Amino acid sequence: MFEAIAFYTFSAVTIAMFTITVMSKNALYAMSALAAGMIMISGFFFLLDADFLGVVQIIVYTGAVMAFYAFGMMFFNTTRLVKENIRAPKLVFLLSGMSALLLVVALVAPIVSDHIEPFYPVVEGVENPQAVGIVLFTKYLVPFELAAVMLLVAMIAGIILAGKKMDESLTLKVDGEDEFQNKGSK
Amino acid sequence: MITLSHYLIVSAILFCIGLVGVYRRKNLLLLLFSTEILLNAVNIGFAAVSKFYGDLTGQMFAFFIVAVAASEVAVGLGLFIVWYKRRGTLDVDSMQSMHG
Amino acid sequence: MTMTEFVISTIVKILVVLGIFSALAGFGTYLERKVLAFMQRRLGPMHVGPYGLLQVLADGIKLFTKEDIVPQNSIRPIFMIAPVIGAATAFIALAAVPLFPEFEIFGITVHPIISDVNVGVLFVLGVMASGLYAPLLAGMASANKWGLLGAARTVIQLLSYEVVTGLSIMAPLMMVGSLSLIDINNYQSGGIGDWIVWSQPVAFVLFLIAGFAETNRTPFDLLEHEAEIVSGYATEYSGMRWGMFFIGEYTNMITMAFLASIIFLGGFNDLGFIPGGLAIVLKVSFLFFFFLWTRAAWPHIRPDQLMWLCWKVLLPLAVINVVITGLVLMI
Amino acid sequence: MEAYLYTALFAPLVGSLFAALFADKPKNLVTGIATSTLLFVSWISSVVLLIHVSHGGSVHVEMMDWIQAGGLSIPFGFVVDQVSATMMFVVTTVSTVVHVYSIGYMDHDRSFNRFFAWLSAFVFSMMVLVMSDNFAGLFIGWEGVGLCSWALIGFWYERDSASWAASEAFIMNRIADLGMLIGIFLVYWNFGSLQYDVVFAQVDAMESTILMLVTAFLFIGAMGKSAQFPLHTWLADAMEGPTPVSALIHAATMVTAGVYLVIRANPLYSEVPEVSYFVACLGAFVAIFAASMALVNRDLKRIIAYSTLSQLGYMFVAAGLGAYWIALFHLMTHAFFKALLFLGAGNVMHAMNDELDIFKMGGLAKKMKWTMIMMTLASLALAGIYPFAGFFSKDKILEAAFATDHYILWATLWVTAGLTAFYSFRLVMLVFFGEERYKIFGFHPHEAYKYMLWAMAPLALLAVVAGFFEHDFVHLVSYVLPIEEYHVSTGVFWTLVAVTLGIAITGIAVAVIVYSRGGFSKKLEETFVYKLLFNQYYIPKLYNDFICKPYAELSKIFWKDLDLKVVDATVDFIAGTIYKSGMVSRVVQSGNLSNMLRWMGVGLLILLIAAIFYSPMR
Amino acid sequence: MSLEQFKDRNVTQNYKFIPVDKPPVAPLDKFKQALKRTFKGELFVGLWVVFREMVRFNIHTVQYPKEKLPISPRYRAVHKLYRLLESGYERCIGCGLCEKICIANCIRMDTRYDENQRKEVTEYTINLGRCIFCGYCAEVCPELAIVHGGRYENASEQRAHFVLRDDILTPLDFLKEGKQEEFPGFGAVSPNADERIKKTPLAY
Repeated sequence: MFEAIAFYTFSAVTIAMFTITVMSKNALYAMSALAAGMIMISGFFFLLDADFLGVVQIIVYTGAVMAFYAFGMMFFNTTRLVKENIRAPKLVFLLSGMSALLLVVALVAPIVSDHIEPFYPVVEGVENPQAVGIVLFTKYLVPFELAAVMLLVAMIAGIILAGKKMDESLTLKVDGEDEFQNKGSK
Repeated sequence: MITLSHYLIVSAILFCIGLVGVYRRKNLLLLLFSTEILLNAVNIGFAAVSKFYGDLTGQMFAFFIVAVAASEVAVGLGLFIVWYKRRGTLDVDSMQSMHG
Repeated sequence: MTMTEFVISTIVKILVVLGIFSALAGFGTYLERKVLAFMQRRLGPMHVGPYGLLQVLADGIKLFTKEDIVPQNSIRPIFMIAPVIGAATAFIALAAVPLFPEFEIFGITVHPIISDVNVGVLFVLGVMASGLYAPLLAGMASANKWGLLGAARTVIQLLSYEVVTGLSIMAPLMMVGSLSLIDINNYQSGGIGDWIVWSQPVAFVLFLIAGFAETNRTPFDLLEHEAEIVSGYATEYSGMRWGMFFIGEYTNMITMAFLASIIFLGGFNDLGFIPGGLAIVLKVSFLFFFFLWTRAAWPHIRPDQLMWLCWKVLLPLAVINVVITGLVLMI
Repeated sequence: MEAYLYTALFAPLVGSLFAALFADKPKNLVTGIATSTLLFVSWISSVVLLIHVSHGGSVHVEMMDWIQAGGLSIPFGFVVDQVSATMMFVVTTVSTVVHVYSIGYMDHDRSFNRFFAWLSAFVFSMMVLVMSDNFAGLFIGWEGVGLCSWALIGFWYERDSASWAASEAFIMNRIADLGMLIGIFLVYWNFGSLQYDVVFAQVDAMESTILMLVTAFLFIGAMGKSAQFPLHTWLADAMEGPTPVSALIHAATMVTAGVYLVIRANPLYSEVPEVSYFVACLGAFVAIFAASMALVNRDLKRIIAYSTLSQLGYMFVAAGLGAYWIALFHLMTHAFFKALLFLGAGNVMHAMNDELDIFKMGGLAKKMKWTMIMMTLASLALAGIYPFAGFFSKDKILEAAFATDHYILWATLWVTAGLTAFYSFRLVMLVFFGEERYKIFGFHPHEAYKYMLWAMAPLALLAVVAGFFEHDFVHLVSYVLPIEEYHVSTGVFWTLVAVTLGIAITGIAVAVIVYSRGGFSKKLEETFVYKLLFNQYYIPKLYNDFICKPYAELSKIFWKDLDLKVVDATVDFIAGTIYKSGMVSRVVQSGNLSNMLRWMGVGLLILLIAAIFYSPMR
Repeated sequence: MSLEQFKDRNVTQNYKFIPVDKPPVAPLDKFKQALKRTFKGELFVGLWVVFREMVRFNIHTVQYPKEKLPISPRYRAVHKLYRLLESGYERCIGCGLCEKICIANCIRMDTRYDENQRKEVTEYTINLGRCIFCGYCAEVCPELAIVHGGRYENASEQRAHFVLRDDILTPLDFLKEGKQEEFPGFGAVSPNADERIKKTPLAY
């Protein structure tokens, strides 16, 4: 019963939050709602016994990714309402609705069959983080390392893109160095 | 009793919401928000399948999706900031310099 | 234990924790003022009640009865919800922290932890990390330059130091082999020699430093640095909403103190003749006192120094520590 | 012993990589000292290995698998037997000396570090070439030395002549390498392996035609690397490189790689006397041909280069006559005295501000006593005067030619010996004695650094005494190479020695007498023979007129007619079509991300429908 | 003192020169500096100092409303108007100098001739809300009638309280009890004034 209550609560809140994200004209609303939705999704993961994934969702998505967004939004004017020239709104909903319908069909289809065999079965008596670790560092080691490298590259790219002249400290300069630099620039 | 179908349907609905956002939004930042919704919707589906079939592969994929999303944000946001510094707007309709 | 009992006991625990820790947070402000005053050869609050003990109450009444001002250009709902997030995440984080050893009361064994998640440490850190939304949303919603700057500082500071916290905790976790705080506690059950702080001094120091940064305490209290940005994200706040930020901050301090005690300082194991419950209270008190102590003693640093310290000193140290621990464990 | 083998092999590589780290930095003495030290280490290892194998046996290692594809299996294997140990000793000795010498010689060069990087890289390649236990490894080293040679000839790439010479050397070598490669392919095709031991074990079972082809093609490679006629022009031009490079690469080591190849493949060559005889004939021809060009040249380094060519000819004669050990022996002694000669020439060049014309020198003996002594020693060795090293090896070659009844070859070589003596002392006389002509041209010569002279000292010593180790050498290489005893009667033997020594001394005497009196008359320079010789038999001109120019013309025809009118037109037509269709269809690209996303949605929808209707589930 | 002397004054300078290093530029130097500062123990010295102070409990707080510190007679707080000791009349002769000199323009007085044709002060107000307590009025007063007192707690809810003359004038009964003490502070006559005053020669 608890599971059902939790599931329906989470579903309702997530859907509501994401709808706000998609429909709101205020970027800050959208961002806050998205963050809230992410937290709710971690709730789903806890329901699904994927504790580690849930925590990762909170730490990485909510704690880092959305914070990044928020930080980025500080560069943009967030208090102003977002003006968007939205064309053919009905088409949008039609397209999305159709896709959703077909997706549901496509997703539910394999459930009818029972040909699915677990590839990496969950071992009884092993806690989720441990099980995840075992699979992650054996079968998925190479993708894991690749993901790590990709993150590193992305981080460096982000720094380089967003931060120009980051190596200059405005406060650490010795007196007179400023003048010298100005002269040099002239 | 909550079954796999429940989760998958929620996942599909969330995905659909994300799609609406992707089609509808003109502001790049909000567009990226919508893609995050798409990714998360898929994550739920993966985790659910993983649970109900007792297979960890689904969770693995969810992890990698999280990693991809994180790097996407780092690069994407950097690009946005550069773009905003130059143009003062993030409207998709303003970026048509590559049109044929 | 039946379902009903579980639910009831959990609710009771929640209420107890909520009540005690909100009161403790208020009491914390009193303690802070007192300790700071003593260290500066002052007396601190003295007038309300004996030795100013009721000052907390007076402040509380003042905050509750103060007019709730919402600035006109702010984004109203978010402005209003932000402090709640701050307080709520602080308490949620506390939910996965085992506060005391098990004890029996009225014939019922009580586990003084609200929810025993098997990824306890990560849960606590994650929820504390999402506590950054409070200052963030507050700053962004209040349509105030100082607020925005404060929020920006919050994000960079918390995001950066979260990494250090995680990495510094990694080494002890590798030694213990579990993410559960109870397991970590039990690992150190063999007396003072078993404390992880002896085997991981670097991790402990890093964790403390990062903890200071995550709770916005001196020397890392830049986001409310009055000389520079007025009150930071809280510039536009007043009354109870402002108070909630403080409850959140002090609860976070207590959580940090609990985490540091459990992970590094032997947790709630019996310490010689001192029973476990008292032992952890002592440890937490000392760490809390340490928070105040440093505030009296140390100046704070510039934002660029903050980032420099984090990414160029603490992070490499943490990584090296993890690598060395891994090597030692392998051998 | 394997450790010594790897040390000997990889110490130069380490040095090279170390120096390469600083390649674009200003001069750093550390690179020179480090590479020299590492080479000295390599030398010690080589000596240890030489002593180890001197009592028979060999060291054989397989470092790793290199190519494993289908039936082809080529390991990275190295072998140190008596032949390669000798070569290693020669290579490391000369290169150590040259490295130390170069520290002084390249003192003021701004690419000091780069020089040492390439020089050590060359030594590593040469070691790979020498130590490899299969043809593929040999080929790698072969190409490696080619590359390093190219980089070092063109070391002063700012000069057009240097980069031209580098390219010439490289291209000529590639032509020859094609032959070599075909030879190696043939070896693999027929023997099914590239390992020396496997190949040589099957020699008896092979048809002679195949062996002939193999040896011929391999010899083409050797011709290129050893600059034999008609691929000889690059060697003289290669003197554009720094003098230590000429000493190390174009006198002592790399050019002898061809001889080494023939010696190494002796089981093959000894089976096909026709090819061997051709090798010998070509060697004899080149010997006299090059010596004749050296007679009249005015360029200090080119004279020595032609002399190298001539001596390589001697080696090929020995190898072609089946006297492989003599070839190797002469290779070794030649390496010592020729490197010494070049290094001395380097000193002279340094003193003369890189002036090369020997007619602008003269009387330098006063200023450069030690250089004079060493170069005279080297020249005596080169001329084959007893008791210097050259006498023993060269005399053996003549003896071998005479003993195997190849009297024409013997006569040719005999004459060449005289020419050699003449031109080497012509050089010594013109440079060091006689009138002090340099004063006219305003030079202020000075002796080289002390340590450069000390560095040359070992070579001088070896140039003097190496010949006395003949019996030890024979004993050493007898484990690998066939040792033939030449039966000539004692009287004939002593007559031969006397005749040979006689012509050498005559040559020296003529040179000394003529040039101490001021040289030949100017009229001689007007004669046809002089012009022919001075212009190198007009061979570079011939190459230019009959190969380069027609080739350029042909290329032009292909470019203008075939490429532009057929190929380009076709490509242009395709491009134009696509371009036009692009112009027509570019309207689709609105550049609007939102529209694109919507179209993507439509595509997704279609795919989903297709997936549902065509799924295997049904 | 002439200017030269002033410049020449032989002041011993006990200044201590603290060498300040240039801030490090290279990353490695910065790191070294951080390490040095970390392990030099300066941080712990700071901790120790504050802890020592806490343990000593040497509190310097004055719990103000309960206890007050004595203030110097030279303190320039709210003014007092004095009376003549013998007769009890106000000392003020209504000359108006204080009104004139007041730079904050806060003194107002009104005078008239009384029945004895003596000048009498009818109104005397000092607007304490504007007064800057410069002390000019006390200094300029020829009769030592207006002086500065030591009363500094003049917070009030009404502005009118800041201007009352009755508050600053010595009450009569107070005078009679002999509690009006001669003002030793700013602008007062020095104790040995009599000795320093030269007798006016009456000869002419």
